Amino acid sequence: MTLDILYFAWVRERVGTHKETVETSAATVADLLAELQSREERYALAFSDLSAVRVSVDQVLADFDASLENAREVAIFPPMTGG
Amino acid sequence: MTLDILYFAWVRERVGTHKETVETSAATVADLLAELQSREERYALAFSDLSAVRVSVDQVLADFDASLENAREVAIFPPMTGG
Amino acid sequence: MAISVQKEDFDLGQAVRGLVGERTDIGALVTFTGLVRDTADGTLEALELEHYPAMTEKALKEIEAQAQERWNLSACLIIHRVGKLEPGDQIMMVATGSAHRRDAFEAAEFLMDFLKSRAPFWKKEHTASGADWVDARESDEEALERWQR
Amino acid sequence: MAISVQKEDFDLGQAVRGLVGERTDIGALVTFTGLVRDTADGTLEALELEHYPAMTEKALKEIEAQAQERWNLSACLIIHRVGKLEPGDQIMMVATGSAHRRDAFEAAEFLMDFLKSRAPFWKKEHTASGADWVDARESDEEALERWQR
Repeated sequence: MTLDILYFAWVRERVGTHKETVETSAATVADLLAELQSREERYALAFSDLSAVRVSVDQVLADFDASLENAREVAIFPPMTGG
Repeated sequence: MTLDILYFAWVRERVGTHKETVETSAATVADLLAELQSREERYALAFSDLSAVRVSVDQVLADFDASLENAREVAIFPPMTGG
Repeated sequence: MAISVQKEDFDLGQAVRGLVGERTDIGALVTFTGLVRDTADGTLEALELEHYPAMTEKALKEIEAQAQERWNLSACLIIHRVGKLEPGDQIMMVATGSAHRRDAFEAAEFLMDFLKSRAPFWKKEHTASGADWVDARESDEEALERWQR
Repeated sequence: MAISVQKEDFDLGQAVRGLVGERTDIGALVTFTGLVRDTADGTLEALELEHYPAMTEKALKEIEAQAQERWNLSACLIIHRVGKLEPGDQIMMVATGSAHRRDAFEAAEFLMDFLKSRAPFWKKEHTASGADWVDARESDEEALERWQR
Protein backbone atom coordinates (compact mmCIF):
# COMPACT_ATOMS: atom_id res chain seq x y z
CA MET A 1 0.00 0.00 0.00
CA THR A 2 0.97 3.63 -0.43
CA LEU A 3 1.26 5.64 2.78
CA ASP A 4 2.00 9.28 3.47
CA ILE A 5 4.28 9.66 6.46
CA LEU A 6 4.62 12.97 8.26
CA TYR A 7 7.25 13.91 10.84
CA PHE A 8 7.10 16.75 13.35
CA ALA A 9 9.42 18.60 15.75
CA TRP A 10 12.71 16.81 16.55
CA VAL A 11 11.54 13.63 14.81
CA ARG A 12 11.25 15.70 11.63
CA GLU A 13 14.71 17.15 12.21
CA ARG A 14 16.31 13.74 12.79
CA VAL A 15 14.59 12.06 9.86
CA GLY A 16 15.46 15.10 7.75
CA THR A 17 12.12 15.49 6.02
CA HIS A 18 8.63 16.73 6.84
CA LYS A 19 6.70 14.36 4.59
CA GLU A 20 7.35 11.36 2.39
CA THR A 21 5.32 8.76 0.58
CA VAL A 22 6.30 5.12 1.04
CA GLU A 23 5.29 1.77 -0.37
CA THR A 24 4.89 -0.66 2.49
CA SER A 25 3.12 -3.83 3.50
CA ALA A 26 3.46 -3.14 7.23
CA ALA A 27 0.40 -4.37 9.12
CA THR A 28 0.80 -2.18 12.18
CA VAL A 29 2.44 1.06 13.19
CA ALA A 30 5.16 -0.94 14.99
CA ASP A 31 5.87 -2.88 11.79
CA LEU A 32 6.15 0.36 9.85
CA LEU A 33 8.58 1.87 12.36
CA ALA A 34 10.72 -1.32 12.29
CA GLU A 35 10.73 -1.27 8.52
CA LEU A 36 11.85 2.36 8.41
CA GLN A 37 14.51 1.74 11.08
CA SER A 38 15.99 -1.12 9.09
CA ARG A 39 16.00 1.03 5.98
CA GLU A 40 18.32 3.87 7.05
CA GLU A 41 20.42 5.02 9.99
CA ARG A 42 18.52 8.34 10.35
CA TYR A 43 15.24 6.47 11.05
CA ALA A 44 16.99 4.11 13.47
CA LEU A 45 18.26 7.19 15.31
CA ALA A 46 14.94 9.04 15.28
CA PHE A 47 12.97 6.06 16.64
CA SER A 48 15.66 4.65 18.94
CA ASP A 49 13.66 5.50 22.09
CA LEU A 50 10.07 4.58 21.30
CA SER A 51 8.90 5.84 24.70
CA ALA A 52 9.71 9.34 23.40
CA VAL A 53 7.67 8.91 20.23
CA ARG A 54 3.94 9.27 19.58
CA VAL A 55 2.01 8.34 16.45
CA SER A 56 -1.26 9.12 14.74
CA VAL A 57 -3.05 7.21 12.01
CA ASP A 58 -5.20 9.34 9.75
CA GLN A 59 -4.94 12.26 12.18
CA VAL A 60 -6.06 10.31 15.22
CA LEU A 61 -3.65 9.37 18.05
CA ALA A 62 -2.84 5.67 17.90
CA ASP A 63 -0.92 2.96 19.73
CA PHE A 64 2.09 1.23 18.21
CA ASP A 65 0.04 -1.89 17.68
CA ALA A 66 -2.66 -0.03 15.73
CA SER A 67 -3.54 -1.59 12.40
CA LEU A 68 -2.60 0.20 9.18
CA GLU A 69 -5.44 -1.39 7.21
CA ASN A 70 -6.99 1.29 4.99
CA ALA A 71 -4.67 3.90 6.52
CA ARG A 72 -3.70 6.84 4.30
CA GLU A 73 -1.54 9.01 6.55
CA VAL A 74 0.71 8.19 9.49
CA ALA A 75 2.44 10.88 11.54
CA ILE A 76 5.35 10.37 13.91
CA PHE A 77 6.27 12.99 16.51
CA PRO A 78 7.44 13.62 20.08
CA PRO A 79 4.92 14.00 22.94
CA MET A 80 2.86 17.09 22.22
CA THR A 81 3.45 20.36 24.06
CA GLY A 82 0.47 22.55 23.27
CA GLY A 83 -1.25 25.15 25.36
CA MET B 1 -20.66 53.27 74.71
CA THR B 2 -21.55 54.89 71.41
CA LEU B 3 -21.86 52.55 68.47
CA ASP B 4 -22.54 53.12 64.79
CA ILE B 5 -24.88 50.47 63.43
CA LEU B 6 -25.19 49.88 59.69
CA TYR B 7 -27.82 47.82 57.92
CA PHE B 8 -27.66 46.37 54.42
CA ALA B 9 -29.96 44.78 51.83
CA TRP B 10 -33.30 43.51 53.20
CA VAL B 11 -32.17 44.08 56.80
CA ARG B 12 -31.78 47.74 55.89
CA GLU B 13 -35.23 47.77 54.28
CA ARG B 14 -36.91 46.13 57.28
CA VAL B 15 -35.17 48.32 59.86
CA GLY B 16 -35.92 51.31 57.67
CA THR B 17 -32.56 53.01 57.94
CA HIS B 18 -29.05 52.55 56.58
CA LYS B 19 -27.15 53.84 59.58
CA GLU B 20 -27.81 54.94 63.10
CA THR B 21 -25.82 55.75 66.20
CA VAL B 22 -26.88 54.13 69.44
CA GLU B 23 -25.92 54.32 73.09
CA THR B 24 -25.63 50.82 74.45
CA SER B 25 -23.98 48.78 77.16
CA ALA B 26 -24.33 45.50 75.22
CA ALA B 27 -21.33 43.24 75.84
CA THR B 28 -21.73 41.09 72.74
CA VAL B 29 -23.34 41.24 69.30
CA ALA B 30 -26.11 38.95 70.58
CA ASP B 31 -26.81 41.34 73.45
CA LEU B 32 -26.99 44.24 71.03
CA LEU B 33 -29.43 42.45 68.73
CA ALA B 34 -31.62 41.50 71.70
CA GLU B 35 -31.57 45.08 72.93
CA LEU B 36 -32.63 46.39 69.52
CA GLN B 37 -35.33 43.74 69.18
CA SER B 38 -36.83 44.72 72.50
CA ARG B 39 -36.74 48.37 71.51
CA GLU B 40 -39.02 48.33 68.45
CA GLU B 41 -41.14 46.00 66.36
CA ARG B 42 -39.15 46.69 63.15
CA TYR B 43 -35.96 45.33 64.72
CA ALA B 44 -37.79 42.32 66.11
CA LEU B 45 -39.03 41.64 62.59
CA ALA B 46 -35.66 42.17 60.92
CA PHE B 47 -33.79 39.87 63.30
CA SER B 48 -36.54 37.30 63.83
CA ASP B 49 -34.59 34.58 62.04
CA LEU B 50 -31.01 34.93 63.22
CA SER B 51 -29.85 32.13 60.92
CA ALA B 52 -30.56 34.51 58.02
CA VAL B 53 -28.50 37.32 59.52
CA ARG B 54 -24.74 37.97 59.45
CA VAL B 55 -22.80 40.58 61.40
CA SER B 56 -19.49 42.38 61.28
CA VAL B 57 -17.71 44.26 64.02
CA ASP B 58 -15.48 47.06 62.79
CA GLN B 59 -15.71 45.74 59.22
CA VAL B 60 -14.69 42.19 60.09
CA LEU B 61 -17.16 39.29 60.00
CA ALA B 62 -18.04 38.22 63.52
CA ASP B 63 -20.04 35.64 65.44
CA PHE B 64 -23.07 36.57 67.51
CA ASP B 65 -21.08 35.99 70.68
CA ALA B 66 -18.29 38.36 69.59
CA SER B 67 -17.38 40.97 72.19
CA LEU B 68 -18.23 44.62 71.55
CA GLU B 69 -15.40 45.88 73.74
CA ASN B 70 -13.75 48.82 71.99
CA ALA B 71 -16.04 48.32 68.99
CA ARG B 72 -16.93 51.40 66.92
CA GLU B 73 -19.07 50.04 64.11
CA VAL B 74 -21.39 47.05 63.87
CA ALA B 75 -23.10 46.05 60.63
CA ILE B 76 -26.06 43.69 60.28
CA PHE B 77 -26.96 42.16 56.93
CA PRO B 78 -28.16 39.00 55.12
CA PRO B 79 -25.68 36.38 53.86
CA MET B 80 -23.53 38.04 51.21
CA THR B 81 -24.11 37.41 47.51
CA GLY B 82 -21.06 38.81 45.75
CA GLY B 83 -19.31 37.65 42.63
CA MET C 1 -2.46 43.19 44.12
CA ALA C 2 -5.04 45.40 42.47
CA ILE C 3 -8.59 45.84 43.72
CA SER C 4 -11.28 48.08 42.32
CA VAL C 5 -14.91 48.61 43.27
CA GLN C 6 -16.53 50.72 40.60
CA LYS C 7 -19.74 51.67 38.83
CA GLU C 8 -18.10 51.66 35.40
CA ASP C 9 -17.79 48.66 33.13
CA PHE C 10 -14.38 47.09 32.49
CA ASP C 11 -12.59 45.59 29.51
CA LEU C 12 -11.18 42.12 30.10
CA GLY C 13 -8.38 42.48 27.55
CA GLN C 14 -7.32 45.86 28.87
CA ALA C 15 -7.42 44.70 32.49
CA VAL C 16 -5.23 41.71 31.71
CA ARG C 17 -2.77 43.75 29.63
CA GLY C 18 -2.46 46.20 32.50
CA LEU C 19 -1.84 43.35 34.91
CA VAL C 20 0.79 41.57 32.80
CA GLY C 21 2.49 44.70 31.46
CA GLU C 22 6.04 43.96 30.30
CA ARG C 23 6.44 40.93 32.55
CA THR C 24 7.75 37.71 31.07
CA ASP C 25 7.48 35.45 34.13
CA ILE C 26 3.75 34.74 33.77
CA GLY C 27 3.00 31.59 31.80
CA ALA C 28 -0.61 31.12 32.81
CA LEU C 29 -3.36 33.66 33.27
CA VAL C 30 -6.88 32.78 34.37
CA THR C 31 -9.83 35.14 34.46
CA PHE C 32 -13.32 34.74 35.76
CA THR C 33 -16.04 37.15 34.67
CA GLY C 34 -19.43 37.20 36.36
CA LEU C 35 -22.29 38.30 34.10
CA VAL C 36 -25.88 39.29 34.85
CA ARG C 37 -27.88 36.18 33.98
CA ASP C 38 -31.53 36.60 33.08
CA THR C 39 -34.16 34.74 35.10
CA ALA C 40 -35.44 31.46 33.66
CA ASP C 41 -38.57 33.19 32.37
CA GLY C 42 -36.60 36.08 30.85
CA THR C 43 -38.20 38.83 32.92
CA LEU C 44 -35.14 40.34 34.61
CA GLU C 45 -35.05 44.09 34.12
CA ALA C 46 -32.09 44.98 36.29
CA LEU C 47 -29.71 43.64 38.89
CA GLU C 48 -28.84 46.09 41.65
CA LEU C 49 -25.64 45.67 43.62
CA GLU C 50 -25.33 47.13 47.09
CA HIS C 51 -22.13 46.95 49.11
CA TYR C 52 -20.56 48.00 52.40
CA PRO C 53 -17.76 50.29 51.23
CA ALA C 54 -15.79 50.47 54.47
CA MET C 55 -15.68 46.69 54.66
CA THR C 56 -15.40 45.79 50.97
CA GLU C 57 -11.81 46.80 50.45
CA LYS C 58 -10.75 45.18 53.74
CA ALA C 59 -12.51 41.93 52.81
CA LEU C 60 -11.16 41.84 49.26
CA LYS C 61 -7.60 42.56 50.44
CA GLU C 62 -7.87 39.80 53.02
CA ILE C 63 -9.19 37.30 50.44
CA GLU C 64 -6.44 38.28 48.01
CA ALA C 65 -3.76 38.00 50.72
CA GLN C 66 -4.94 34.47 51.51
CA ALA C 67 -4.71 33.51 47.83
CA GLN C 68 -1.20 34.97 47.62
CA GLU C 69 -0.21 32.95 50.66
CA ARG C 70 -1.52 29.65 49.32
CA TRP C 71 -0.38 29.84 45.69
CA ASN C 72 2.55 31.18 43.72
CA LEU C 73 0.87 34.16 42.14
CA SER C 74 2.72 36.71 40.04
CA ALA C 75 -0.35 38.84 39.51
CA CYS C 76 -3.82 39.17 40.95
CA LEU C 77 -6.71 41.49 40.18
CA ILE C 78 -10.26 41.90 41.47
CA ILE C 79 -12.77 44.29 39.90
CA HIS C 80 -16.32 44.39 41.26
CA ARG C 81 -19.03 46.67 39.99
CA VAL C 82 -21.82 48.17 42.08
CA GLY C 83 -25.04 49.94 41.11
CA LYS C 84 -27.73 48.96 38.64
CA LEU C 85 -26.85 46.51 35.85
CA GLU C 86 -28.78 44.93 32.99
CA PRO C 87 -28.97 41.30 31.78
CA GLY C 88 -25.74 40.41 29.96
CA ASP C 89 -23.74 43.12 31.75
CA GLN C 90 -20.43 42.29 33.38
CA ILE C 91 -20.69 42.25 37.19
CA MET C 92 -17.13 41.51 38.25
CA MET C 93 -13.89 39.84 37.31
CA VAL C 94 -10.87 38.26 38.90
CA ALA C 95 -7.58 37.55 37.15
CA THR C 96 -4.72 35.44 38.45
CA GLY C 97 -1.32 35.07 36.82
CA SER C 98 1.29 32.47 37.66
CA ALA C 99 4.20 30.57 36.14
CA HIS C 100 2.03 27.46 35.82
CA ARG C 101 -1.65 26.90 35.19
CA ARG C 102 -2.57 24.91 38.31
CA ASP C 103 -1.77 27.86 40.61
CA ALA C 104 -3.65 30.31 38.43
CA PHE C 105 -6.75 28.09 38.16
CA GLU C 106 -6.93 27.17 41.83
CA ALA C 107 -6.34 30.71 43.03
CA ALA C 108 -9.07 32.06 40.72
CA GLU C 109 -11.55 29.47 42.02
CA PHE C 110 -10.56 30.24 45.60
CA LEU C 111 -11.06 33.98 45.05
CA MET C 112 -14.47 33.37 43.51
CA ASP C 113 -15.63 31.01 46.25
CA PHE C 114 -14.72 33.60 48.89
CA LEU C 115 -16.08 36.58 46.95
CA LYS C 116 -19.44 34.82 46.58
CA SER C 117 -20.17 34.60 50.27
CA ARG C 118 -17.49 36.49 52.20
CA ALA C 119 -17.33 39.86 50.44
CA PRO C 120 -20.01 42.37 51.48
CA PHE C 121 -22.07 42.61 48.32
CA TRP C 122 -25.80 42.01 48.01
CA LYS C 123 -27.81 41.57 44.82
CA LYS C 124 -31.39 42.61 44.20
CA GLU C 125 -33.28 41.43 41.13
CA HIS C 126 -35.79 43.80 39.58
CA THR C 127 -38.49 42.24 37.40
CA ALA C 128 -41.82 43.49 36.07
CA SER C 129 -43.51 41.92 39.10
CA GLY C 130 -41.30 43.59 41.68
CA ALA C 131 -37.89 43.40 43.30
CA ASP C 132 -36.33 40.62 45.36
CA TRP C 133 -33.03 40.16 47.15
CA VAL C 134 -31.05 37.24 45.77
CA ASP C 135 -30.78 34.43 48.31
CA ALA C 136 -27.39 33.07 49.22
CA ARG C 137 -26.92 29.56 47.84
CA GLU C 138 -26.20 26.56 50.02
CA SER C 139 -23.78 25.36 47.32
CA ASP C 140 -21.70 28.52 47.77
CA GLU C 141 -21.13 27.69 51.43
CA GLU C 142 -20.22 24.14 50.46
CA ALA C 143 -17.76 25.46 47.88
CA LEU C 144 -15.90 27.24 50.68
CA GLU C 145 -15.46 24.07 52.69
CA ARG C 146 -13.02 22.46 50.30
CA TRP C 147 -10.50 25.24 50.98
CA GLN C 148 -10.50 24.55 54.71
CA ARG C 149 -7.41 22.61 55.59
CA MET D 1 -18.06 25.95 19.29
CA ALA D 2 -15.36 28.20 17.91
CA ILE D 3 -11.83 27.09 17.13
CA SER D 4 -9.07 29.09 15.53
CA VAL D 5 -5.44 28.29 14.78
CA GLN D 6 -3.72 31.48 13.70
CA LYS D 7 -0.46 33.39 13.45
CA GLU D 8 -2.04 36.66 14.55
CA ASP D 9 -2.39 37.81 18.14
CA PHE D 10 -5.82 37.96 19.77
CA ASP D 11 -7.59 40.31 22.16
CA LEU D 12 -9.10 38.63 25.22
CA GLY D 13 -11.84 41.24 25.68
CA GLN D 14 -12.85 41.13 22.04
CA ALA D 15 -12.83 37.32 21.94
CA VAL D 16 -15.08 37.12 24.98
CA ARG D 17 -17.45 39.82 23.72
CA GLY D 18 -17.75 37.91 20.44
CA LEU D 19 -18.48 34.71 22.33
CA VAL D 20 -21.10 36.17 24.65
CA GLY D 21 -22.72 38.50 22.12
CA GLU D 22 -26.25 39.45 23.17
CA ARG D 23 -26.75 36.32 25.25
CA THR D 24 -28.13 36.66 28.75
CA ASP D 25 -27.96 33.02 29.88
CA ILE D 26 -24.23 33.05 30.73
CA GLY D 27 -23.53 33.86 34.37
CA ALA D 28 -19.94 32.66 34.52
CA LEU D 29 -17.15 33.01 32.01
CA VAL D 30 -13.67 31.60 32.56
CA THR D 31 -10.67 32.23 30.33
CA PHE D 32 -7.20 30.80 30.33
CA THR D 33 -4.42 32.56 28.47
CA GLY D 34 -1.05 30.93 27.91
CA LEU D 35 1.86 33.37 27.65
CA VAL D 36 5.46 32.90 26.52
CA ARG D 37 7.42 32.64 29.77
CA ASP D 38 11.09 33.52 29.71
CA THR D 39 13.66 30.96 30.85
CA ALA D 40 14.87 31.20 34.45
CA ASP D 41 18.09 32.90 33.29
CA GLY D 42 16.19 35.33 31.05
CA THR D 43 17.82 34.25 27.78
CA LEU D 44 14.76 33.25 25.74
CA GLU D 45 14.78 34.95 22.36
CA ALA D 46 11.81 33.27 20.77
CA LEU D 47 9.34 30.43 21.13
CA GLU D 48 8.48 28.67 17.90
CA LEU D 49 5.23 26.75 17.57
CA GLU D 50 4.89 23.97 15.04
CA HIS D 51 1.66 22.06 14.50
CA TYR D 52 0.06 19.36 12.38
CA PRO D 53 -2.68 21.27 10.57
CA ALA D 54 -4.69 18.31 9.28
CA MET D 55 -4.89 16.90 12.81
CA THR D 56 -5.13 20.08 14.86
CA GLU D 57 -8.70 20.98 14.03
CA LYS D 58 -9.82 17.36 14.47
CA ALA D 59 -8.11 17.13 17.86
CA LEU D 60 -9.44 20.47 19.12
CA LYS D 61 -12.98 19.68 17.99
CA GLU D 62 -12.81 16.31 19.74
CA ILE D 63 -11.51 17.89 22.98
CA GLU D 64 -14.20 20.56 22.80
CA ALA D 65 -16.92 17.97 22.15
CA GLN D 66 -15.82 16.04 25.23
CA ALA D 67 -16.02 19.20 27.34
CA GLN D 68 -19.49 19.96 25.98
CA GLU D 69 -20.58 16.44 26.87
CA ARG D 70 -19.32 16.58 30.45
CA TRP D 71 -20.39 20.09 31.46
CA ASN D 72 -23.27 22.46 30.83
CA LEU D 73 -21.51 24.90 28.56
CA SER D 74 -23.27 27.76 26.83
CA ALA D 75 -20.16 28.91 25.02
CA CYS D 76 -16.70 27.59 24.28
CA LEU D 77 -13.74 29.03 22.40
CA ILE D 78 -10.21 27.86 21.63
CA ILE D 79 -7.62 30.09 19.94
CA HIS D 80 -4.08 28.74 19.44
CA ARG D 81 -1.29 30.65 17.76
CA VAL D 82 1.50 29.10 15.68
CA GLY D 83 4.78 30.54 14.39
CA LYS D 84 7.48 32.48 16.19
CA LEU D 85 6.59 34.32 19.39
CA GLU D 86 8.52 36.45 21.86
CA PRO D 87 8.65 36.39 25.68
CA GLY D 88 5.45 37.87 27.07
CA ASP D 89 3.46 37.14 23.90
CA GLN D 90 0.11 35.41 24.10
CA ILE D 91 0.29 31.78 22.88
CA MET D 92 -3.29 30.61 23.17
CA MET D 93 -6.54 31.02 25.02
CA VAL D 94 -9.63 29.07 25.92
CA ALA D 95 -12.91 30.55 27.13
CA THR D 96 -15.84 28.68 28.65
CA GLY D 97 -19.20 30.17 29.49
CA SER D 98 -21.90 28.58 31.62
CA ALA D 99 -24.82 29.43 33.85
CA HIS D 100 -22.73 28.64 36.94
CA ARG D 101 -19.05 28.98 37.75
CA ARG D 102 -18.20 25.36 38.60
CA ASP D 103 -18.95 24.18 35.06
CA ALA D 104 -17.01 27.03 33.48
CA PHE D 105 -13.95 26.47 35.70
CA GLU D 106 -13.84 22.70 35.35
CA ALA D 107 -14.38 22.75 31.60
CA ALA D 108 -11.58 25.31 31.13
CA GLU D 109 -9.18 23.19 33.19
CA PHE D 110 -10.20 20.09 31.25
CA LEU D 111 -9.63 21.84 27.92
CA MET D 112 -6.19 23.00 29.06
CA ASP D 113 -5.13 19.61 30.38
CA PHE D 114 -6.03 18.01 27.06
CA LEU D 115 -4.57 20.79 24.92
CA LYS D 116 -1.25 20.49 26.75
CA SER D 117 -0.59 16.91 25.72
CA ARG D 118 -3.26 15.78 23.27
CA ALA D 119 -3.30 18.56 20.68
CA PRO D 120 -0.59 18.35 18.00
CA PHE D 121 1.53 21.38 18.85
CA TRP D 122 5.26 21.39 19.58
CA LYS D 123 7.29 24.20 21.09
CA LYS D 124 10.92 25.05 20.36
CA GLU D 125 12.84 27.50 22.51
CA HIS D 126 15.42 29.70 20.84
CA THR D 127 18.12 31.17 23.08
CA ALA D 128 21.51 32.74 22.41
CA SER D 129 23.10 29.33 22.92
CA GLY D 130 20.88 27.50 20.43
CA ALA D 131 17.44 25.98 20.00
CA ASP D 132 15.79 23.18 21.95
CA TRP D 133 12.45 21.42 21.71
CA VAL D 134 10.44 21.80 24.90
CA ASP D 135 10.08 18.48 26.70
CA ALA D 136 6.63 17.24 27.63
CA ARG D 137 6.10 17.41 31.39
CA GLU D 138 5.30 14.40 33.51
CA SER D 139 2.89 16.58 35.49
CA ASP D 140 0.85 17.24 32.33
CA GLU D 141 0.22 13.53 31.90
CA GLU D 142 -0.76 13.29 35.56
CA ALA D 143 -3.14 16.21 35.11
CA LEU D 144 -5.01 14.18 32.49
CA GLU D 145 -5.55 11.26 34.82
CA ARG D 146 -7.98 13.04 37.10
CA TRP D 147 -10.46 13.36 34.20
CA GLN D 148 -10.50 9.62 33.62
CA ARG D 149 -13.64 8.21 35.09
